[in-house]
Amino acid sequence: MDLLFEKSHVGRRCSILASCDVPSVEIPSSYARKNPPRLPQMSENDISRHYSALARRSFGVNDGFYPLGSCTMKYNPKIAEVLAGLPGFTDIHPLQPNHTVEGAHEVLDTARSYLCEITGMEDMTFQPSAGSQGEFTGLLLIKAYHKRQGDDGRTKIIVPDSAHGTNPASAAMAGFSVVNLPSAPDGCVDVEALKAAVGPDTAGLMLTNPNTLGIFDPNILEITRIVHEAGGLNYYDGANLNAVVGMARPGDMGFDVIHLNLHKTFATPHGGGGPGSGAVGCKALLSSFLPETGRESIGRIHAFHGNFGVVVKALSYIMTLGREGIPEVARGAVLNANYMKKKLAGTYTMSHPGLCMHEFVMTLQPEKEKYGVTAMDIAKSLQDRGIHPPTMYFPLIVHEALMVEPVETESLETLDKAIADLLEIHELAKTDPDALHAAPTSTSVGRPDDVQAARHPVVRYAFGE
Amino acid sequence: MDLLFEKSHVGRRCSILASCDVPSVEIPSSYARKNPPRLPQMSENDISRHYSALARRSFGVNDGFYPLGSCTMKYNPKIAEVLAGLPGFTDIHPLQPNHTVEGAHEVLDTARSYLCEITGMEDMTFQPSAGSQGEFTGLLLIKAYHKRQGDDGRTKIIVPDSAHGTNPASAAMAGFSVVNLPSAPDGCVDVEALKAAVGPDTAGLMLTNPNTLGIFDPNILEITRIVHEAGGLNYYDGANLNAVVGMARPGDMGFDVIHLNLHKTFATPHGGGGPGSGAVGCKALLSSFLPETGRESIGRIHAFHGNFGVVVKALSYIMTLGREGIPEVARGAVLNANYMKKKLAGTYTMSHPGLCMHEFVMTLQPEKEKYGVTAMDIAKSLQDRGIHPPTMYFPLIVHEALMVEPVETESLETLDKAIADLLEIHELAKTDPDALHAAPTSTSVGRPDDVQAARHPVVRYAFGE
Amino acid sequence: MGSYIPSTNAERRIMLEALGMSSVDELFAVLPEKTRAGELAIPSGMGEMELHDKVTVMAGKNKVFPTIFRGAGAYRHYIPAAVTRITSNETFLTAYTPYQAEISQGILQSIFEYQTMICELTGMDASNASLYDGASAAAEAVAMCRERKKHGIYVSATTNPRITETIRTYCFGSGAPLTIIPEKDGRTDKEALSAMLEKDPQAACVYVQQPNYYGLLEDGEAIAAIVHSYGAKLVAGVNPISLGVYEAPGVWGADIAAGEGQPLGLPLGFGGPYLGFLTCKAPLMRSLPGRIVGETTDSRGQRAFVLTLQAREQHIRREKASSNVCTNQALCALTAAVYMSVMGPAGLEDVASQCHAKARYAAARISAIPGFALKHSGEFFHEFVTACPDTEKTLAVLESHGILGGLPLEDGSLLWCVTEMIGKDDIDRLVDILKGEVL
Amino acid sequence: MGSYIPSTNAERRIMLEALGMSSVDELFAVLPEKTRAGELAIPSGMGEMELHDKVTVMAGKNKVFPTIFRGAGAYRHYIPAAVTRITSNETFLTAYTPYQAEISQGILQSIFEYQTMICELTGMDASNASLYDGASAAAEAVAMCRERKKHGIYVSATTNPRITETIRTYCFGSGAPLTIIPEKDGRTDKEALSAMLEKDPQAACVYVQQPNYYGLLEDGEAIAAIVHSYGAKLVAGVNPISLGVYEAPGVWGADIAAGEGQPLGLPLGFGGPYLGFLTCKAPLMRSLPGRIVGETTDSRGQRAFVLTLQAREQHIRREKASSNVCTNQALCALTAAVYMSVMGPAGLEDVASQCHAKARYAAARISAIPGFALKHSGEFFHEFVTACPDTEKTLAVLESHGILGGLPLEDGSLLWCVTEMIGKDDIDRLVDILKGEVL
Repeated sequence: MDLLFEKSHVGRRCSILASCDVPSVEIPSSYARKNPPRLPQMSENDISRHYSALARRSFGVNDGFYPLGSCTMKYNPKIAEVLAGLPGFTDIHPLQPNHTVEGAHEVLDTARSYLCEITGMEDMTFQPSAGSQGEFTGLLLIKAYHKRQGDDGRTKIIVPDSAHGTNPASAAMAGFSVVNLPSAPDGCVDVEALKAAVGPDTAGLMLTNPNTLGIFDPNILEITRIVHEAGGLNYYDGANLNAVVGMARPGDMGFDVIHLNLHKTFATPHGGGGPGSGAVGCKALLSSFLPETGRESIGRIHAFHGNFGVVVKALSYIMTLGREGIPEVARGAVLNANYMKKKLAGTYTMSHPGLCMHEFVMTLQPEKEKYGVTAMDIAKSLQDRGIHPPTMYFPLIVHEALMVEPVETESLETLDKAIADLLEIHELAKTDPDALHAAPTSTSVGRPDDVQAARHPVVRYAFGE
Repeated sequence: MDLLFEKSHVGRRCSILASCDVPSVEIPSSYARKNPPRLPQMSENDISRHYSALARRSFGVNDGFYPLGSCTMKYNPKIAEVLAGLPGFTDIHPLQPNHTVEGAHEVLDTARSYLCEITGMEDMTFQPSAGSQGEFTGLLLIKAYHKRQGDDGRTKIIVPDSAHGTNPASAAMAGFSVVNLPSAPDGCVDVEALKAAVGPDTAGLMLTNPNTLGIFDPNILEITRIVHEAGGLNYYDGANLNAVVGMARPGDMGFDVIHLNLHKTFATPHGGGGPGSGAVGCKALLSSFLPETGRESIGRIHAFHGNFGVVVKALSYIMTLGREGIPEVARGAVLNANYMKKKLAGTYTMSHPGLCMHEFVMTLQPEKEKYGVTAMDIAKSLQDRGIHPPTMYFPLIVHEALMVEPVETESLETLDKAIADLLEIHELAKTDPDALHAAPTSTSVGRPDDVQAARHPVVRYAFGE
Repeated sequence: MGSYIPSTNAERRIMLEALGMSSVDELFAVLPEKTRAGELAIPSGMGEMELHDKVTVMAGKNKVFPTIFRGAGAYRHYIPAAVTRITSNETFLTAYTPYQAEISQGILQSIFEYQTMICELTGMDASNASLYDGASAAAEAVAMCRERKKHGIYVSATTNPRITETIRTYCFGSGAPLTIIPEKDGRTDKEALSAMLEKDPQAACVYVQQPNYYGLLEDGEAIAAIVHSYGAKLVAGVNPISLGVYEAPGVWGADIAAGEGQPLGLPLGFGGPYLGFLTCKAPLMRSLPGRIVGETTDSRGQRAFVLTLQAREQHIRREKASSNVCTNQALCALTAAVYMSVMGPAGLEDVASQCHAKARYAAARISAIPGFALKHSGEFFHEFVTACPDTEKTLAVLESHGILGGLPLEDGSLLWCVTEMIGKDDIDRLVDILKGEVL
Repeated sequence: MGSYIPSTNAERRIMLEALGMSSVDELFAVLPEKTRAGELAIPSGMGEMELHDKVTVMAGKNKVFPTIFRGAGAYRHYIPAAVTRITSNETFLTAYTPYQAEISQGILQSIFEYQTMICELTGMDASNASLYDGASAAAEAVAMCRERKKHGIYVSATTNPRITETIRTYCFGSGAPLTIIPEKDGRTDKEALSAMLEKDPQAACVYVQQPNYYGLLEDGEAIAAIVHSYGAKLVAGVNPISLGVYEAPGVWGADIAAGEGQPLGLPLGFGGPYLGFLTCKAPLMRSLPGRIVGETTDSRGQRAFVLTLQAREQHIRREKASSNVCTNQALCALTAAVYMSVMGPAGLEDVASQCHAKARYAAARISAIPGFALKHSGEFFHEFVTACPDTEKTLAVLESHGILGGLPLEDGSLLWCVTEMIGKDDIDRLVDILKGEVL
């Protein structure tokens, strides 16, 4: 399909602005632009058709089942879009005087209060725009805390090897060195290894619980105690909160700081990769270091108040579900995941047997060895069946991993259909592996050449130069 | 694809209403419903996905070229939707006191004034909801006029055989008998035949100009004069107004009453078959008979003020184009049509040679005879090339007709692409007619069995009864 | 000037060259001089930003009442966000009537589903793809009943006068005689009806609105029995929301049910676009005006949907067609279908029950105020009529509080409407204002 | 309570049976007692209608100013209807990051087009897929410049303080030393800059905002020459609209350009979601943080787009990654791309020219009022600083007229902003009010 630039025709345009009603003023030549940017020159009709075609070549939650592990692709309520689009929210300047934005502060204060109650935290900032920025912010809170204590030797953050790559990357950005903690055979934290790892240089531990294998760490209270006793703080990566939201509170597990992905657990849309919101909650001991509000603030992480519009949507979701509905989210998510896991376990190999929380990881290593069929092949075959593939090749500690998170907003028949598809694909792996290697066949493009893309990067259109 | 009812699960629902805050009251059993309607029981996620899938199985102007003859499928500006959606328009009750809806009356008055100027009329009603209702209304004006004159013998409406079927149907609804007027060989009104047809029983003439062959009748002044001299009135079917809008005014051609399809010439969206608006304009002699406003009104044709929201969109369009832009519409539409006709004329047979106005008609009769390829085959083959087919088998006076209306909002490259596709298809008609008989192949369904549908009509889901 | 024309001057020259012309105006040489328009006396065009400002100013001149106690054919109900968002899809918005079935299955299926749901609501066998509004649907419904020797049309005096007037206009076209059946205590006078039909062997149909204009429930079953005993057909004009709790007209004996679909998810919108629905029993199916979608199979043996029964239609039958309707209100029908899907049977019942309960509460409280006595007794849905000591003053006072009061009727009474959008506190506030500032 | 969970009790029982369980809570047996939540102390849930009411009331507590003379990092521009309508497409809204290229070509292509347009605006070779906002984009841009022996960060005092504060926070993380370059007459003090770099062989980069916080144009070319002469990199923080008329930073010598993309079609929205953009010259491409879309070919030989250069990213490099950014602001980048397509080069130039001309007119008129003298001289874009006799009173009076006045700076002056949304009459009215009610 042609690019906008290939559809551009010199002289075409849309009619938007009124003519200028003050005298025009020339730009001094020393500052003036010599060559205009080669933006597309198109009619509104052509632009509209272009993006309609792009939308048809994309796949949203509205287009089908999206069991993308660790991403919590749940249904995004339509009412949230309507409410976040109210002019009282969209048309206010971030630097308006406070008495003219009381409603906006009510949104932030209410969301803060509800989310603190849900997570067991005591304060919260909405400045971080996504999970990664939330992690960075949370780690800076830990850094500021130790600094305030005069405890300059605490330079290390312990991160389990099952963690998302963002955790060590965030720790590095925050100036910590990273201690990688190997998992125990059951996929959980190796408590003895943790004991050995902590010490006077421990700034803190970052943990996802349930972890990326979908397992809730049964030793969680001991783990957070070990870190606390060593003088460190505990950071809860909220990426997997959907598994326990309303059922268990990270604050009660012994965590001191947490980031939330409002675009996961709290149902705000992912937008093809953002905007999200990485709200950071903390216990009182870290409150004074928070961005914007804290007395000894670590400083600003966003020019204004974070992704405010996303907070409106998340608040709408929480208000809708309420105290009865929030725990039902976790119940539904965990039930769906276990049902799917159970139905697939006789055919596919699970990374870890038994019950899981909101997601589970399958390994295609046996199929790769026996039939030459990889996790990639399974994933691409699902595309042809109208299902968004699970997360591939993660967590790194599982070979040929497929990480499946069915979420609570999916119905039994959707799960049954996906189970049937996966079983059928598994049968094909034995009888016709080439059919799986050839997948997908129903999409506008086939498998792309990633190596070529990275070796000879073309990251912008070249205008026939 | 499953129907909503096949996706329904007992007990599922969306959470919309608040609980009732007054005491509940039982419905007396003599009035109470015994069996609830079997509406779908679904989650919002399932409903959202259902309609996303239906949209993907449909084709709008945003999805590609739509040269559907006589339908004027032009681009529908996005700003019109935004403006018609302003709460000041959507949230007002049609029976609010006048002083609280001055803005709405300003919309109607302004649209009336501009459209009267554009058409050369002196008054207008927006009550009719579509062209057909406009025709009915316009004919009742003629009827009321003759009645007022005490001229009870004027019972006949003259309609050329090239007219849309709606014209004779509307005339019949209005209680007239229809005189079918055969076209002259050039496709225009046979002036001599018209002279012979008119008489003291002539209530009026209905004419589309340019006609459904895309030809502007060069004798138009004589035609309307003949009818006037015979004591009849002239009705202008505005379906083809796009060809001359801003360039020639029906009022100046001698017409006394006109209906407009705001959803054609004035760019309001067709909505998959409505809502449109069939505004009716008239000369002063008919003004007193108009619905709502007239002193001797023919009565009401709509419970309120017609499709008001559509009028907001049409007015937005007129205000955007203004006095300079409106004639450019006709210029662009006629240029596009003639360009396409010229490029195709060496290969396809045109119903009438030479210049056309905004549309032209091809006959596939030669191809049918030589290669067994029909207008239907050509049309369905265009579907596979991402083009909405032209109108098929109309007008009835042309065999194997394809009626092509490219409209002014289409670009040269869109026309060139369609021309190339049509030429390629024509080549296939000679070399591989079966490929055309098999079309379409890229759509979710193939050609449907219309005969079965009509013989054994299934017009609602049967709930497995 | 704004423009949506893509062609640049250079491109226009290319096209003109292909035609061997030097100016676009040569294409208009056929226009007689006398018909050529000079410069139009309308303002210059403008860019989108200026347009936005100007039209927003117009919209701002309308008063949006936060609290509305007025219905009379247009009802303010809650419109779920899913309804608005789903129906604003560009493809649904900009598609044409689904003539080309293969690339229009989505729209065809949505209409088939609409037809099914409307049939379910009304207890009927067949529905068309929709009509323009409730009033014209009533008129078309009446027109369906005419037979060779039967053309007398009877309309109850308890019908919304705007609907009666529309039926009358259609009768002016067809020449069918229209007679009004008198009312008695706010309901159709059944004895008068019997007497009228007794005298008229050419009676084609009787139109009765349920709930009627005053919000009252008619005795549908008894009326149906009378009408059928004289060989005429019964057309019921029904409020679709009321069918969440009241018996379907197909069950109590109507042959045809028509109505205004606006309450099913369409905004008040100053009266339009709205949605006429029209359903009937099986024997009348081929008399239905407008489009109808039917199920069939495609060349590959799959289920497919098409526009069907086109033999009735004007582009084939021309002056012999049963109606001249071509386009309908497809996008409005889609809206109603999404609304009914979102509400489901339980939700629709809930809306109807809340309307019913709140109207009872309001009627009791308002009618307890001196001078505001209830005009009728017996079952009513969500509208009712009370006396009013001074309608002009009452409505002006309410307006100053952001309340649109009941509709003033000719006799100085007020026709109130209460939907689920009205809270108990709104009613209590209304009563306080009536007591405190009107009396 | 509202819910988006489809499963009915019966379906839940089927699933539990498959698991051999009788209650969902058995699945949570692993949770230690001490971690189990009791009933949450938040209100009960509610249906959509009640939610709509409650949140609408909150929105109503914010004052929407019809006339806005305030910028300082957030700018009110006209947003064409096409931008809003196109980007509200459900698929664009609800898709995830396009990991699965085959079913995500639409989103990938839209990002590739965004990257191209942003490169064109800034005169650069490479862009990432977007960042969170202008402030974090600035901080990430600065972080890109650090090399083994070069980590000194210099930020001009003429930078928006909110951006400087954000860079400072990132430096708190990395430990990089941050130094503020003093200003002179409202512009970066070039002599001081030279002197500072002269003394610091470890200087990694200099950050300069263009136009700067006061709206003034910096002498970019001269600054670039100084910075490069000391072997450091120049990061330009730019306003994208201004690039419709001002020379691109890639042309006048910046190595990296970052900025806030909000002016490109995003509403003010109380500060977010906004859009950070980040572009650079080719040699720095592999240091870009965040996602990048690249062109390649697919298994069928067609052009295809993919997320590329992932070797930089944290899910592969973990603690050695150049940044921790995963998601970005894809929907906001899409919005900017649609905006730039609708405006085109001519439209963007028009917006910028109008901002420029109107700001000149406003500055001349306001500064002619006694007490409101212009603080700086020389070229400025659409913001400027004037003195103000009494900021509190001035802003209160303007507010009472529905006008959001300039932003009060620490020294009691006001930072005004004028965009194409302001008409001559708005400026004249402002001046009348300042003269009539403030003085």
